[in-house]
Amino acid sequence: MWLVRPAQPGDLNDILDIAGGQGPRMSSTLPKKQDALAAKIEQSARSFAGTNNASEARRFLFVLEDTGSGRVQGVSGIDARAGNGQPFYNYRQDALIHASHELGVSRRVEVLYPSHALTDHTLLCSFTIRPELRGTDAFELLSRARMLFIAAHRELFTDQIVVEIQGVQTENGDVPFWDSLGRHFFNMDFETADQYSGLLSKTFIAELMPPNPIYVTLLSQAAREALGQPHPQTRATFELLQHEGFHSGCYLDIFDAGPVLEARTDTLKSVVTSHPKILHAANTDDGEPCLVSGGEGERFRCTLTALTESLGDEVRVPVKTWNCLGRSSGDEVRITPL
Amino acid sequence: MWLVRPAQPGDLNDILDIAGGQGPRMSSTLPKKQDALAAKIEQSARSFAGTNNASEARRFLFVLEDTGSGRVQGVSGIDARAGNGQPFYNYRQDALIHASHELGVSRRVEVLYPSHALTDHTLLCSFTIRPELRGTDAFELLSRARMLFIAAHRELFTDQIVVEIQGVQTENGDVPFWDSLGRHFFNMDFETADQYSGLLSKTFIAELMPPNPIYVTLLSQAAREALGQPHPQTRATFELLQHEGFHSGCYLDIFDAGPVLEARTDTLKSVVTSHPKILHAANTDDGEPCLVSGGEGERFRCTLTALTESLGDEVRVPVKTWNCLGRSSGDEVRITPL
Amino acid sequence: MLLIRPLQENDLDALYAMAQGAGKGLTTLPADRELLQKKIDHARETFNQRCAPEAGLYLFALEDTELKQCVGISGIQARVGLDEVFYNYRLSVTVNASRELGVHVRTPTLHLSNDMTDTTEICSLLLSGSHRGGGTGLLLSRCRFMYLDDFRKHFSEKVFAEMRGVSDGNGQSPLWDALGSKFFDMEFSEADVLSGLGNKSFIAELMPKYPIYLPMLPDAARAVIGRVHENTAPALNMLQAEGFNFNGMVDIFDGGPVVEAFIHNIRTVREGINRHVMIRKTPLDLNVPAEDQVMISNRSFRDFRVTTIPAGCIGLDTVSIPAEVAGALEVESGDLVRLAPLKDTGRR
Amino acid sequence: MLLIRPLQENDLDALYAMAQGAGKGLTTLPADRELLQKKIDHARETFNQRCAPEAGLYLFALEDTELKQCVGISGIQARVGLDEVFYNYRLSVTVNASRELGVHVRTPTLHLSNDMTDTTEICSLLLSGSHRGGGTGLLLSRCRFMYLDDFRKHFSEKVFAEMRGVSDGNGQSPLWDALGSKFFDMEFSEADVLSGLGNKSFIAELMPKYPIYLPMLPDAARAVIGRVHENTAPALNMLQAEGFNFNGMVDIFDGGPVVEAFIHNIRTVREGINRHVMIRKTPLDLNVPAEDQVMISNRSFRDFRVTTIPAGCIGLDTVSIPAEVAGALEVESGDLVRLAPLKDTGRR
Repeated sequence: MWLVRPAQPGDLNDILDIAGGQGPRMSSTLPKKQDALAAKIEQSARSFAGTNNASEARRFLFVLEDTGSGRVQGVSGIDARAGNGQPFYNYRQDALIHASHELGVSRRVEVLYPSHALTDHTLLCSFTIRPELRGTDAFELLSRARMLFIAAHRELFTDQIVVEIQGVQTENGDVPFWDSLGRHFFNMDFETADQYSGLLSKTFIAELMPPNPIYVTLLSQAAREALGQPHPQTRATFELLQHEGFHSGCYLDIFDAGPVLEARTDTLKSVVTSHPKILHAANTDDGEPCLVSGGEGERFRCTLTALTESLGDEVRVPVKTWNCLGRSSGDEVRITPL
Repeated sequence: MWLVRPAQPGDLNDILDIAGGQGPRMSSTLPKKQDALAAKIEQSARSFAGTNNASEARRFLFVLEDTGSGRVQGVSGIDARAGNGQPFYNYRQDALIHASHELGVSRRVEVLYPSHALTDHTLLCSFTIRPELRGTDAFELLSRARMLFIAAHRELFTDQIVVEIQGVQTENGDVPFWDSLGRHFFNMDFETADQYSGLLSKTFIAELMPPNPIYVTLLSQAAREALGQPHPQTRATFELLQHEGFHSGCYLDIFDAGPVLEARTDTLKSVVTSHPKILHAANTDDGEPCLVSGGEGERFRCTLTALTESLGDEVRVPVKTWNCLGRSSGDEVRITPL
Repeated sequence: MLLIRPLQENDLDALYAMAQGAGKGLTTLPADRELLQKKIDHARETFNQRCAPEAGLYLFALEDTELKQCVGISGIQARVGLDEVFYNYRLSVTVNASRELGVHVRTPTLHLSNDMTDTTEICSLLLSGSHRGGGTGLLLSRCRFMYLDDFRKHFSEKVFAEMRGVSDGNGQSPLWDALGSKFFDMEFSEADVLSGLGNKSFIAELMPKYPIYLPMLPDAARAVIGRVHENTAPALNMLQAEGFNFNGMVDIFDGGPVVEAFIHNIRTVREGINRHVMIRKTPLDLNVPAEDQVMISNRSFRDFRVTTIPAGCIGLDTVSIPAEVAGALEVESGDLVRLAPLKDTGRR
Repeated sequence: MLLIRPLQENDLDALYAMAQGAGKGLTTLPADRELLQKKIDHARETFNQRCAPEAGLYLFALEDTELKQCVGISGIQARVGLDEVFYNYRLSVTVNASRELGVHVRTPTLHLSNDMTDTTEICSLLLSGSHRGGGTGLLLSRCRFMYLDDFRKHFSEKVFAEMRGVSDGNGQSPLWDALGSKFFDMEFSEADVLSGLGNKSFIAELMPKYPIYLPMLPDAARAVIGRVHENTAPALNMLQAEGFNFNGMVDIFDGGPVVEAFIHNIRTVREGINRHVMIRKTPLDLNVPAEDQVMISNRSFRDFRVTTIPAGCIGLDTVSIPAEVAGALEVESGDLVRLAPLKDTGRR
């Protein structure tokens, strides 16, 4: 069975294996270095256990476990507050109208403004999964388990929720937006900047980012075309998130101009549809495929199940699902359809 | 009875009378000069009749008529496209986070960006009513008749709809935001600038407005406190619009920093609740108080009525309401509760 | 004799012919009779002190006294940017550095600037093709420095000149193609003409207000920023020899440089000397090489006149000039005149 | 005798004592032994050419040869802004005008600028209280211009100095109160010290990046922009007399002005002359009024020395100096030395 649960120190090597196997961008908030990753897992464990001190940001890391093999096959995360106490950088795409009454001309002038407006919004991040699982139910489970966690721990998260989608990259790894803009100021290639962004404090962005707004018309054509466009490989993620209720707004990633998706937390499909129910046993494995989650904090678990019956406040699922969740009859769980 | 209908040339003197009786700001898009106002009424008539040429902006002007006296007691308007072919200026209030990792300090720095993002959105404007009618049913009729017009002529309007609310002004007419910012650049008092804004092309704003973003912290305290605050006199309007589904966003008036309310056209309460119905006669004057509108373009009328029965596609209202609307049995009308 | 004097009413035809011959590119003197007439009127009012000093437009004609015709023109605008808005880009540098990452990047940046506002500009130089060479251009240009020197209170401490930027044979400007054309929905020549006509509100309306980072422009555009058109190189050399320096400002359309100098530092001003006129009886060959000529001015505000004489005429306290020269300058024996070498003497 | 020479290892104690006496305000020389030691090391490496020319920090000591003690210091930083980011505000003007409405408004505006990057700065002047007056300050400051003159290829064409801005008796700066304090969550003195220590990333992080329109600041803040602290007025006068001019840049914290000059235009440079040394046998009273003194330098890059002698010592091709002066300068008969008047001779 597929199980999503909080990451644990013992997952370190499995996660490193997955993180290393991705393209450069997929792992942006998932360090490839062992000590950095271990620290991140520890911070996550404190976040789940609620033992962070006041100044430490809450950052949750989930893993997708194949309970048969016990191997971890994917990772996903939530930062309770984007930026984790530092500014969270984006470009905001806006337009000015340059019009001359006397000459009778009018032009729409697109401008990218440096913005921190999404700082402190809850951020979905670190989504990484083995390529062969992309688009499967396990993929959906790994992503949406986070929404169920948020639904069950609503007070830890903000009213707005955002997620950055990887932007356009050519087959040989070039990032047109970076090449047209960031490269001139950061004087490094995209992958290096992206790694620093995951590892270092954001001071280097404040220091190196161009301080003034950028006119879109002065970007290269390839860069202009990449604005707000998701990387083709993120199609499944993108569609899943749209289905959850996320939409593209005017915010872009500062490095690759990928879209930032936004949603109101309380209108997320998984949050709206997943009401707490009391767990009961089902006799069969048949039924409607569902996500089911249970447990607080570090005991949070989420898996896929067949739902045989749901009446009032009660649900019936197979007992193996109970075991997987570590729950038993009469416990409270959340259910939402796949 | 109270009737809202398209403004006609014969309303000129009544409107002038009302426009002159307002404080400086209420009349911002309603000229006080006879020829300018006459031109505006003519443009409105062409807009209702659909006889504008392609380059002329569609601007609709409605009047509130007391059918007993035949006198006009209020005016309201819709610009199909804010800016009417020119840029529509606002400030967009946003925040940057200035944080030093090394020093461990973090500051939220509010910035006002010049913005034209609302250009070409449908704009509710020119709302002016005799003070004694403020807050009455006639007041609601005058304002909401516009939403019914929009519902009936949806294709003429955009998906987003905005309305500017007058900002803070002291009892002696000073505008704190203007005094702290605009005055330095426009070198004129608020009332003059406001009048120019209604009368002239927006070239003067492009010419005189400070070209760069403004740091809020450098404004006077009174100006900072006025950001996004409605004038107390606009309370009734503000609440009515909120009830319709408008909300304050991040846009402010460039002169007085009054809030710009925004809504999605298709979710406006009057638009959502007013379905076309077939008109039938009621025998009594009793019933639920409602707004009822009928007629296309220049024949548009809207009034208050008692609704005795509404079954399926049919509604029953008193015959005097038919007369007021210029409709008869079997005609299509729109009904929405007060 | 070649004589500098204030532009006059009857110079219109000659001026129009010159403007026609100059073609595009000289936007301050378009081939438009009505506009040229206005310029002449403005200059007449200036010399007669019937307009405010800061509104002054001083236009000088170069007259060939044999032909009795104006064959060149040059001008001084007392102050720019008071009536309209005067725009330049300032070529500046943005430095971004991270000590942690060992990165230090300097990004040349154009900032929209009005900083030349209220400064005196030398402008409108135009010389008929028939009279080029032999130091005539020098006389036409440098006579202005003698005027600035003698009437300093009418001008700012610094003066500047805008130099024509790089464009190709078809009048296409690489900077315009890369930058201006993205914001102005028109041809370079059209923008240039509109701008020259003085009503610049279209610039306020259409111009990008935020800084332009140069690495985002193509090489061809970056290469011409601060560079002059090849035809303008001699004029730039002349001004540099006079002590003018690039001040970091460039034209917003073609990127041509602005050069400036403090009046007191201009070579013509520094090397100027005063002498009393002595009318000589002995004949004098005025036709000496440019190297041996000195400019001589009558120091008159309303009827400023300058011509050249051989350097040998200068004495210890006096200058001895033929009656015809004195007549042309409208000076008499004993009058104080000012002299300055026409060409660089290398004395510096 | 008062002698200028490169700062040395054993000057640390004297330097620390002076820094302590100077109190706050001299942020480039804080009373911190470790930091001062670093400065000395840096200077030693510079004079011994063990660091890149553009990283050079030239620190000169003023030694009282009787006391055998350093009583003053002055410096040249070869280039600013190469290691960290060097910030100023540029005082600029924004013009907004509407011809239609007859409105024309000039708004003074501060633009954040890094334009002094890669320029040579004269800095770190500090003179012990016991030795003020009698032209000692002039010697300490102007000896640097003799050095710049002789080793131009190590420096930029222009040099600049940042002048301390206005603050009150309690060290409060009106500009800081109105502007900096709104963005930096600290005291003026703290920001000033942090900035002086060289790691300026906090400025990049906290500084407002968009222009500041001055009418939005209170009068008290506007009044001090480009003005110097009253204690700094004499230093400003001296630099102006040397040919330095305000270049439109001001300090981002206190608004103090930046003044700059082309090296070739600095008076000390312009008035410098070379002479061959002649050791005189006849005694000479070195104690003449400052007006009659000239500075004499040995023109040595590694062991630069300057002192003053009476102007009367200067001959047509030679300068005749007592053996003790030659010894102090480490020159011998026949060596070429450079001379420049200590005080303004009014020859200009």
